[in-house]
Amino acid sequence: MTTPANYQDYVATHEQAALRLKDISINYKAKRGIVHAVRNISLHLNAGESLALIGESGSGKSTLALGIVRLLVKSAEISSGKVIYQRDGKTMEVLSLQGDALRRFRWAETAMVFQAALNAFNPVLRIWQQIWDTAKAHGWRDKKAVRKKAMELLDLVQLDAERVIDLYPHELSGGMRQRVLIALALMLDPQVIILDEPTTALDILTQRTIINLLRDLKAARNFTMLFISHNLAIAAELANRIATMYAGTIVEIGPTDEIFYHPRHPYTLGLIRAVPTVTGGFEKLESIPGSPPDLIDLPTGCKFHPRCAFATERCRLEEPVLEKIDEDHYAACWHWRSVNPKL
Amino acid sequence: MITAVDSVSISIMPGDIVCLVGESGCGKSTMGYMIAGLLPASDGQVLFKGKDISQMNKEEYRHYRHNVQIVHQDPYASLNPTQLVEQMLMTPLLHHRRVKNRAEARAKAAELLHIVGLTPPADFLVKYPHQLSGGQRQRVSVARALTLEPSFIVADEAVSMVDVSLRVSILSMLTHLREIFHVTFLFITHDLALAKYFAWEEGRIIVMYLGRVVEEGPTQRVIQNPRHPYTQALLYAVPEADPEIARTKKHIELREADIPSLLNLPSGCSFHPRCPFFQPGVCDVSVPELVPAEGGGRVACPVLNKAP
Amino acid sequence: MGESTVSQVPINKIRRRWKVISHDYILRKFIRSLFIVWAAITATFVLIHMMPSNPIELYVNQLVMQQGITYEEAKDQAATLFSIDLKKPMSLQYIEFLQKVIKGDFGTSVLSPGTPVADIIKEYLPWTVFSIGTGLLISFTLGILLGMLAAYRRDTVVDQLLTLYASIFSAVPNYLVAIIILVLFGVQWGVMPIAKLRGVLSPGVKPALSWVFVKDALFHGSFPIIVIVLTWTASWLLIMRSSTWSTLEEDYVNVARAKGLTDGRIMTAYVGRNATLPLFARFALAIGLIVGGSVLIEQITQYRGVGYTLLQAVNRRDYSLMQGIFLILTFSVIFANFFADLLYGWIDPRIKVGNNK
Amino acid sequence: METITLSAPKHIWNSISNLIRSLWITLKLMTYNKVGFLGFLLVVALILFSTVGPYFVKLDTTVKVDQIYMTPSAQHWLGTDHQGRDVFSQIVHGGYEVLEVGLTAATIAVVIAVTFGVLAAFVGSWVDDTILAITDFIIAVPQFAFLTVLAAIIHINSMLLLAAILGLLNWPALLRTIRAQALSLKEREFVEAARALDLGTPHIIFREIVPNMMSYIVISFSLATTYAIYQQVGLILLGLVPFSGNNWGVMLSKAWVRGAIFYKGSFWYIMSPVIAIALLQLAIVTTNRSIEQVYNPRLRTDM
Repeated sequence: MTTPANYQDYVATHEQAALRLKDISINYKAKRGIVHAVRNISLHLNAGESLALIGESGSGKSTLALGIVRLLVKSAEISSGKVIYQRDGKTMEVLSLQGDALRRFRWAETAMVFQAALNAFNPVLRIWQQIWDTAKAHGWRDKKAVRKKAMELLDLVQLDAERVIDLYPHELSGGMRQRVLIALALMLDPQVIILDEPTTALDILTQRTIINLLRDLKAARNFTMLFISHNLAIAAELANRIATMYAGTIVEIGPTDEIFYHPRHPYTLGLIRAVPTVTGGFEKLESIPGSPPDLIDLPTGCKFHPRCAFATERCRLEEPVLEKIDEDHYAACWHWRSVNPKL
Repeated sequence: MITAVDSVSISIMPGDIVCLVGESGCGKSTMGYMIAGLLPASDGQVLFKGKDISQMNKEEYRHYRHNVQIVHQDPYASLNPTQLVEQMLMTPLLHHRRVKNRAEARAKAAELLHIVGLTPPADFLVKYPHQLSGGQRQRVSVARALTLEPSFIVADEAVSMVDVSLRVSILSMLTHLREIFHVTFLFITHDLALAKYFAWEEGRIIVMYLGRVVEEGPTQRVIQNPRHPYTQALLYAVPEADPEIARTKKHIELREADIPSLLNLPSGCSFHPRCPFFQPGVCDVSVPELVPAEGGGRVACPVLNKAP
Repeated sequence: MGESTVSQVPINKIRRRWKVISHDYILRKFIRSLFIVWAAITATFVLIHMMPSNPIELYVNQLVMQQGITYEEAKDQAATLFSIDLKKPMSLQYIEFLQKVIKGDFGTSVLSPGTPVADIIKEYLPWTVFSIGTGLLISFTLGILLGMLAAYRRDTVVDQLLTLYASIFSAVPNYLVAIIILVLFGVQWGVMPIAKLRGVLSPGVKPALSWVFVKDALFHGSFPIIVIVLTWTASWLLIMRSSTWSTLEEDYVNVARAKGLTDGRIMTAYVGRNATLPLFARFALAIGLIVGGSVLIEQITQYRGVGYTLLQAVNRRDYSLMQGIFLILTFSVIFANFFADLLYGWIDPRIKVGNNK
Repeated sequence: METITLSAPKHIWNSISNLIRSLWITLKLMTYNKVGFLGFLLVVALILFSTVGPYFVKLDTTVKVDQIYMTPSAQHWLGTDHQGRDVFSQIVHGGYEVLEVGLTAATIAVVIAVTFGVLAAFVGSWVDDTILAITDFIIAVPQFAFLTVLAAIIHINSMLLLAAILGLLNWPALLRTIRAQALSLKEREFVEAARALDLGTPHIIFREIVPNMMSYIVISFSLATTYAIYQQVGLILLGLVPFSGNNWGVMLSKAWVRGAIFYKGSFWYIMSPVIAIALLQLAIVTTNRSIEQVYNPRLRTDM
């Protein structure tokens, strides 16, 4: 079976996907004008897969994640689109969920592990209290059962459960807090877990612990993972598929190896070329010239053209849409045929 | 009582590129601050051109202070939000009488901006920090560090908060400075990949763990043939931006995931509670000495670096 | 720069000082309170006994002038009043003064000789404690609730009205508020029974555990309490509003939402509890202002508490009574602060460890 | 010589035009917060009213027994007092002292708070401990009760003395804010960079730290002014500072002592100083909303 040429059709064919985003746009109101944080994103996330959203600060990746769980700040508005969530044959339209239905969707269906795990815990409540709060909000009444399950999960993330569960957040290190949060994310057996920069601001050895942990947990529990990072390396370690975001939209999406070894969007290529590796000899690196675009006053045409070596008149005038390159591999570039990583 | 840096002894020769690598809390920033004269060393000494800085007379100390500058990590905190770029660059010049008048100071400031790649300088002189991007701010930080024409720059995690796509260009700018000004660099980072990239040709890497140097040596040797278990653990832990390497790379399983508190340092080699090569009675008894390692440099591990 | 070398030769133990005492939060706060009590007593001693033209000397001179007795006799009389032996050296006087104050002996009143100052204080203090305590409790609670309401309803009419009220009543001096109430409700519209409100109890009502007594006490206390509530609710509201704003932006509140907690739980345990912390930090300042302000409020509202009595003592130059009341008021503030610190420590577990700054 | 005489006026002209420009920008920034700007306009109006006003309105001192407690009329805009004197003229003349004491006391308090707050933050160790201990102590003293007792012991018989006492008493709360600010600014990386560049402590304090806490200093100043006005009027109202001149507090005190408060006809007499003081306090506090805008460099350059 070959994938359709049109990206929208491609997303539409995955009717069984755990999460499907249709044409999502999110705007912020700012003093200077409207911030186009997310522009017309369509995306599907199959049950059990692990998709990485890669982009730099201001690419809209965190906004998109917050939009999915409906936690955007008041000044932000999802101006169009649909989020369809499916589990065991049940379908939910996330953007139309209200009140208790929305509350139950959160964490029980889609849990989100935040970027700043350092502040993810209420400083005045013990870890146990915060776990119990979560369970209670989703209908658990048996304190003993919750505590037993919490201890198992804390064990699973390699923490001294007996000790950690009765501590206050400030008594834990950053890495420990991040692991507690991951354990807490598994508490209600959600189908989808969104991880926003799960390892940023952590030490290398702690990062490694978390990466291995996530890989093992995913193998053991088979949840669906959407993670967001500016760090390509995390994607290489954990993702089946990668989507590159630039100026609020997806510019390239495909299987991990395809993206790394045959990138077809100049931005993806630039990102890969800009990151040094430890293994192997010395490689010459290049950075992408210029700086990320102003989301209030976006460039015309392809938003990447001011920084792009391949840019032509057409790029300045017309914005390209995602176009099929290979099986499951789509890129939004007029000149993808000339983009060759070997050069 | 916290001992941030314990018995560290390193020497840096003019024109060197030295990367100080370690995790947060290992004392690498404390080291950088002591070298830049921002923190006093309570015990021991910092020698500059062979002279102990605490024994220097006023004039010598001034000379030393002006010769050693620092570039900080956070481009959002390292520039005074109430000052224009030109004020930041002109003040040190005027204060230390490196120029005759304001016009000359302004010309010099423009020249510095040009050197760090902020062109045309006229556009950047009259900007406030909040009008600049993270990468641009970091360049201004570097330009400010260059005002007194230092011979030594401590770059404390200087690119770790800059967008990935711009990091390399700032690193190359720093490398370029070394070529034109013969500046000696102490590059403090937690990222071995950056250390490798920055110091590959003729640099050295010093690895610190909980306030002690555990290994040092030429970059290529340390990266390709790490001798200390901690260096190995760090190297293998670095996530690689290459799926093939990520799949095949070997990993070291640590015995303990969490770093001990500085308040309660383990006995002997402070890495022993986490070290997979731990040998009871050896590692937990006395602090291992740094001894010459095969292929250059020194390493402090009695187990992996056994004398032949 | 040929041989420039920067080297780190054995740096043995860079030591940062770690204060051991600062580990026990309660002990630390207790020692601090004791210190302030001592400082207050000492300052009072210096002011009353050692300053040039101090009250004792003034009193002695007054006695000599009025009663035609000798300087020595006058000094003896003064000594009994202030319960201090003026013949002893200053250091001994100071130690005796300290001992007596700690025992609760503040000497006897100048105006009604023979009446211990402590007895006068005992009579009037409970009323001030009652009115300030009630006013503080109500304003603190209302301030927290309304402040949160305003923050949750940010930029709505509710918020604007509450902020308008709070801006006005936190800026206008509380005694002016009392005067305005008096003039408008008491005099112009005649809805407030000014004459009946005076004093702390109506004639004939005696302190007892009865409904009549409680009702009467509340009736007489209502005017000062209303003034305190009106003005202090405004101040607490403004602090609470802005601290709720910043708490609402904290990651843990967002995480709590992501975890699907109920709004009620988030509002109380996650936002509310953390947002009240700055109020406790401001408590020390507030209590000093409120207790000091009781002199003014009780005067305007004609409520005979200890503040009213202090002003009378000042007007009649009853120095020993003044000294006693001032010390008692100061001790009350210190005690209230200590209590607030304990509460703070209970609400925020973080401050019990680490350093105190 | 010639170049100097030629360039000097131009230089002065440049600084003047720069000054005007920066004043204009400051004013414009204040308008960002409309309520705050309204408060600011009111403060300016009240200051003008109390300083320039007395030159235009003559103080009415003649006792007219037949005209007591009159309601407002074209002749007496705010009615008359218990001796038949014009209330409006008293209001015009009564603000100057209130402002004078308030501003002097605030200046003293802010100078102490900034000097010792920055000192405590910079020197640390025992200096910091001592300053904090004194601060804690003064905060624990119920201030107004202390002032009451103090007024019984020493005779506060001059404006300057009163202002000095209030100034010496009102700094602790401000000091805490300033010290906390200075402590956090001191650790900022740009301050470390200035230290590495050996720019000296005066530069670090006055060029790096103080400009970054200007909004706190100015707000502290306005808060200190309101404290001092509160205490000053309170003391006068209780008759503890024997002032005879014209002052809103004295007007209030007289009305209180004479029992005018309890007389229905004296509404305008009693309410005039009440409203004047309340309006002044309200205006000062409201201005704070605009002050933050002025010291935000982000806004300044977006103009």
